[in-house]
Amino acid sequence: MAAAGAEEGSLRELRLEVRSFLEAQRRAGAFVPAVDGWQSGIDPEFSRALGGRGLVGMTVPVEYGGHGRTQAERYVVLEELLASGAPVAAHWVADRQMAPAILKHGTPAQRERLLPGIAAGERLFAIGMSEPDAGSDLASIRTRARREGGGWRLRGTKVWTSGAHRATNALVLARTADSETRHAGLSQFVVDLPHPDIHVKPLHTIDGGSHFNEVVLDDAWIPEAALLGQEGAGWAQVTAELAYERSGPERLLTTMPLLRAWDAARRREATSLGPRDAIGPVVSRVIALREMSRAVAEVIQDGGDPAVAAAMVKDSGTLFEQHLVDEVRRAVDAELDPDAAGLTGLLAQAVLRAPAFTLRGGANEVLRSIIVKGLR
Amino acid sequence: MAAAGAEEGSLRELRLEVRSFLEAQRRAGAFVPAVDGWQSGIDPEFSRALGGRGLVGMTVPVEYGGHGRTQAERYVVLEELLASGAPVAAHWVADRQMAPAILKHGTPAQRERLLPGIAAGERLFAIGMSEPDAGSDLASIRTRARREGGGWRLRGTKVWTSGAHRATNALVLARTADSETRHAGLSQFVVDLPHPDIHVKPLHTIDGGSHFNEVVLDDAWIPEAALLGQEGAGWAQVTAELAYERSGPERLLTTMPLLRAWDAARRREATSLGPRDAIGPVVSRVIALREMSRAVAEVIQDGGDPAVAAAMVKDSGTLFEQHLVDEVRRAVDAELDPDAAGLTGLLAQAVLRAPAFTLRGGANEVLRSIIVKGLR
Amino acid sequence: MSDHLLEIEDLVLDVVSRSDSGQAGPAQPSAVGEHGLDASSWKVLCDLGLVSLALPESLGGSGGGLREAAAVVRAGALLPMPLADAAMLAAPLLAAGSLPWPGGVVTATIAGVELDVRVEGEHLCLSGPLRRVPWLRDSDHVVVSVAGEAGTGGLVAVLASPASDDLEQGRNLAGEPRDTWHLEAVRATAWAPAPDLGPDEVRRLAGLARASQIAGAASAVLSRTLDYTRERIQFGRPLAALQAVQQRTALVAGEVTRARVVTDAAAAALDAEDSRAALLCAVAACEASSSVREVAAAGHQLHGAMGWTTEYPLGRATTRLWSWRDEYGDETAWAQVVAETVAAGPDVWTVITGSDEPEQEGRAT
Amino acid sequence: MSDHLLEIEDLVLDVVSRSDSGQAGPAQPSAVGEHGLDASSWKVLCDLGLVSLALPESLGGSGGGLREAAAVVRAGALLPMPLADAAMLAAPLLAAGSLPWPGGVVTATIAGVELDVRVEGEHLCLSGPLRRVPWLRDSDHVVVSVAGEAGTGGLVAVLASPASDDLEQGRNLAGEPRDTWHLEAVRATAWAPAPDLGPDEVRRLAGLARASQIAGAASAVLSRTLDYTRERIQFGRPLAALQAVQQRTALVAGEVTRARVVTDAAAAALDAEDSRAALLCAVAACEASSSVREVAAAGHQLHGAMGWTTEYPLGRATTRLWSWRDEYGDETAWAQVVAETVAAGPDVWTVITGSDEPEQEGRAT
Repeated sequence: MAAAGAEEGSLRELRLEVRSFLEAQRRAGAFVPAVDGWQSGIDPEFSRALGGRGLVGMTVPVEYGGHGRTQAERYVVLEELLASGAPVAAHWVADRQMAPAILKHGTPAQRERLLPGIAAGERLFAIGMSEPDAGSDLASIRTRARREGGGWRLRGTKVWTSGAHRATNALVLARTADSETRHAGLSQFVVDLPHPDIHVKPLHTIDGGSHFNEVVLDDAWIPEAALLGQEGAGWAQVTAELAYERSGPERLLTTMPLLRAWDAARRREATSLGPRDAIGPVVSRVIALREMSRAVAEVIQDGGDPAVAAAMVKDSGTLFEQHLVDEVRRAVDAELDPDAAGLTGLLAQAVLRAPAFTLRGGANEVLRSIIVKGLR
Repeated sequence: MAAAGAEEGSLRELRLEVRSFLEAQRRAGAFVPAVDGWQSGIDPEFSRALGGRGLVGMTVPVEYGGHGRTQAERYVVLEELLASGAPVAAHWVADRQMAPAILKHGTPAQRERLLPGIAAGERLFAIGMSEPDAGSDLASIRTRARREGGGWRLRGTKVWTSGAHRATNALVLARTADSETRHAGLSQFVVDLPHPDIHVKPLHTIDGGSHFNEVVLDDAWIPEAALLGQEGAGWAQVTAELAYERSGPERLLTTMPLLRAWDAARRREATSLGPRDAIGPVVSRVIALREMSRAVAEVIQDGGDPAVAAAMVKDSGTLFEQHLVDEVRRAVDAELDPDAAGLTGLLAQAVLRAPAFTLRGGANEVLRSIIVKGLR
Repeated sequence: MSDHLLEIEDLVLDVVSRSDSGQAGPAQPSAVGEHGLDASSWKVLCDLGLVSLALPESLGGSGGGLREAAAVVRAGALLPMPLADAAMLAAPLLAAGSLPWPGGVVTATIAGVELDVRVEGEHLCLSGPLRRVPWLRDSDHVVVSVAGEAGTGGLVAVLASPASDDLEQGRNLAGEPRDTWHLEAVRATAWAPAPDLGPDEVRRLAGLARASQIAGAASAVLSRTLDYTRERIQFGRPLAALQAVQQRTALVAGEVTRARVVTDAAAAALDAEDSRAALLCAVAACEASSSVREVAAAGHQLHGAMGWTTEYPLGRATTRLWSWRDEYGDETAWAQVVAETVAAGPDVWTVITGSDEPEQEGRAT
Repeated sequence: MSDHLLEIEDLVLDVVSRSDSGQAGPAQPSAVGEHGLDASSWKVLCDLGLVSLALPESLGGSGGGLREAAAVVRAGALLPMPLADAAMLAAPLLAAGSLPWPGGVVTATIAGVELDVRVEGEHLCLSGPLRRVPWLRDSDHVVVSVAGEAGTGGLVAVLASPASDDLEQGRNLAGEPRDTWHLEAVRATAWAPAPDLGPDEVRRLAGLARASQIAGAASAVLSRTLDYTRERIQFGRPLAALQAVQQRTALVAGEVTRARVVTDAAAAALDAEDSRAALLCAVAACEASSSVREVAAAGHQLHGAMGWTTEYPLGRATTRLWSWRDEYGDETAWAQVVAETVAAGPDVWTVITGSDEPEQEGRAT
């Protein structure tokens, strides 16, 4: 791990530049800060604006429309996006896991076709992984892809597919061969949306949103070029992607806009510190978790295997995200009103969304199994 | 459950009488309040004094030297003993589980021989249940009793046998027959101590004490009359006893002397309340747990099966006992000194003893299995 | 729990099971959306005398106590109606003023200092806001508690609910109506002084009402979670066979039991006019509110993503729990009441046991 | 963790494995009883230059930094000796005063306000108590930090340790010596002003020293627990095969990793004279202290009764954890330092990221 501490000049400049931009956008009414903006805040226009400023696909090579910047630079930008509560869900998944997956497993044609749009913030990827009877047990998926007419035909049902109703693409995990070992015979496909035989039904959630979908693949035909990576290697590819998915700053900063709003309210009201100010332990914890997350980011940058460390960051980080909500709630004397503006409304939103934090990207109990198996 | 609230006159009088007695004893130097006095505080003289006042074997019938009082009266006395931090370990186990077990399973001769001494506070019973390789898995015990010379010969090793080094008796669970089902073929024996072929070796614990022992039964002969209850029914008898063992007020009041000392220090120092006084949640929780414990006591009084509720009280109660220690520690600004008097010393003692609270009488994880299996 | 309480709970559970809206109801469009009041279940409960248990028969009540009322509220916690507000706040308020049960759908609220109250001849005239009144848009009457001067007993007023147009509609996290009504010289349909009921007593009743609802909804979360984890197969076994699931479920059961026992104890103490009643109410409110975090979190965690959708009725219980724990004071506020009670007593153990020391001697250890 | 830190840890672990007293040592008579200092391991560590890493070579140190010293302290946390006090407090204090390493067994302490210090010609003369000095009875020298007036830099004094008879022996929960010395006009063997080192800085060093020890001992608890649960058979399977055991072990691993990462980050920031160093030290102390509760509780719970005996070395680690978390401030005290840092900054996110706002504009949401 490099010496942790204040950022070097260039990183700090980047951070402050992004922060000013976001602050200006907020003041201009381009967005209202929300918790969980990376999952719940789909705003294609905002994502395109970020793409236009070079803040999406930052580590993608320039030849594919990216910006060839470092993971450290990307990390700084992600943090500022999360902490501002900006609506970044329209490009988040594409930027986080599709770009590296396509760079790693994609054909030159796939790279040329998909990466520039991702870097422009114009591609919204939905991930079709979970199924109605699979839950955390991904190896038991039943969606099938069979060869037909120089391509594939997909049949099955996916659930908890975030953003599918507005997606330009879906990444679908399907069984391409029967196998003795349940992890074999799976493959990944990049599917263009909308598609006449792919039906997207929204799932309404208790926060009043419908970020999730049920996606029915009704014998949908896709061309051969949709296969991502090696036929039958889907499980290994998914597993590698999960480490990216779990290690990012969004696994601890989802509720940071709430902490900032609380902090702002305290300053406005000049709340006295008291001998056991509740903000102290919260800030201490997030600083510590941030150091853990940055350590994992460095492992990734150096090409190491971050699976266990990433699971640990996500387990601790998402528990912290929920804990923060409860601390703010107990510090603020108000009935939670989902229609209120400002801190109370943000708090209501956070309470309703918090259950998802420790479920998505692998339930925390599953993460802990990964952790304990990886110890020594 | 009967209407909960203030006690009726007679119970309150009994409570205040016992409280005054204990306060006078403490002032006279008969004891120094300690946490965990019911397990760690062996003082035969003090137990005899309590027996002399009719405060031991309270619910034992008068014909066996007891006092024929109600469970509610006994409960009040136990609470005051625990909250005072008095050394009551010399008679606690005999009073709690041996008296009811002997009343239920004992022969008339056993009752006459053992109960009067128990009620006088003069019998210290050690419970020989756990074994080196058994842990929480009691069915796997290997101590054997084989018939010989009109009695039995015991061979095996028991561990975590509280108070055995000073005990007048031990209750030994031993295998009397091989069996397909591991729970069958076990029997209980009441053994008089000391015994030439029973060797007691103290186990030193990190709190500086040696309350526990390893007990080696080296082909120790005991008479036929030592068998308690039915041959082969040991498992059922033990299981029934465990509900008594788990449901008492000692599963939530072990650290009450610490709360009282903290309270006293706060009053002396006139500690300001503050808007989030840490004593509030602690007192709220103990009052709630007390109501739960009293509800279980009533189930027992009414002859119901309290196994699940008792497990629940012990799980919640012992976690509270530990939680209380941590709350006091964080409220008190002091390095813990095991040699200090007063609050700091009591706190040091509590920190060192707390790990045992959630292990003895069935590890809490085991209790939770019992709870969840008994739901609906 | 004694037999007659269990009988009362069974009566209510029977109503719940026959309603479309209760615990076992079907999908709802959105947990934070609109819900209509279940008028038919309300009527059945009223006809059974279960809503006005805490009011004497002479006043049109059914002459039970708060303990019975709390049992009703626990069992009917998820019914969309102001059951707790009527049974555990309106009824004892009316009883304190010797006012009769007004009939229809009844809700209750505690007036804030902004409400101006004046006596004009025989009439009581009210002006100012009543904020976030539960189910006001669906109610026929609202029973209002008005504090007296300097902590003395205040008065109780019954108002006929206004037309919906006069309301500022609001809601809580569960979509339950919390409507604000700006009164302009509204006359009470009935009113009376309630000299024995100070503002602390009223707040205590309200806190216990919410605590009883929480105990009931928490119990529903436990039941659903048991059902779900026993039915749901993952990795080839029911979820309930997984030890991690068992451990967490057992912890939830402990929380649920504690909330139930302590709300029952507090209500019983109020009925008995026990000296510990005030403290036990604060404890009930504190413990019930503080149970919500683990109960709701575990319920959602054990249900997986399924439980987060409005198609599955878990959210109907958890969104209510998250709202109720803060209404009329959260666990922190009630814990502070407990702390103040400790400070006012001779020592902590005396406060816990509700016993008085024979003499007031300082305890040193 | 970079490679050279791992090499340093390996060096220390090699010493530990060859000592009778370190992490893998045999039974001890009582965890709260007396322990002798492990003089031979101390000598080996000194000869390897591992104790005085944070002191320049010109002053007899080995010229590393606090980051390397923290790695030594973590790896050697359970060795019975004032390793942390020497490596992470005495060495930087001496460096601040440009004083040479005094040799022998070195410990360190922060003087309280009761200590009277006066300069007499070239000499520094000290009177009053030094309280609960770690391992004083076994040390040759104690390095004392004395605060200056009103938060300015103070001075550093080196004292030759007194005869045992002059000490008031004390101990912590682990039986580690914490001795009080009432000085009567004792002359320092060396001393110097330390203008750059205010009392907050010194306390921060001491807090980070304990935090690093905690990180090391917590890691030892995790290792032992993994070993024990993998070896111990119950109900026919290793404990480690039980899901409840796995879940809790994973939580411990999270606590241990957080403590290690954050102590490393804080030490690195101090070495780099980074503007965030003060905050990171407070965070390290807060997080390490707050990790103790779960690490020690889980270690004991997963070991069962065995772990509570002095025959099994778990208690050697946990009793230290329970003592160290309170020494030089517990998690509550350090969290308050963090809260004050937040209050002093422009806004919380700027404080967290250690960035300055381009302009000081209030943030409203």
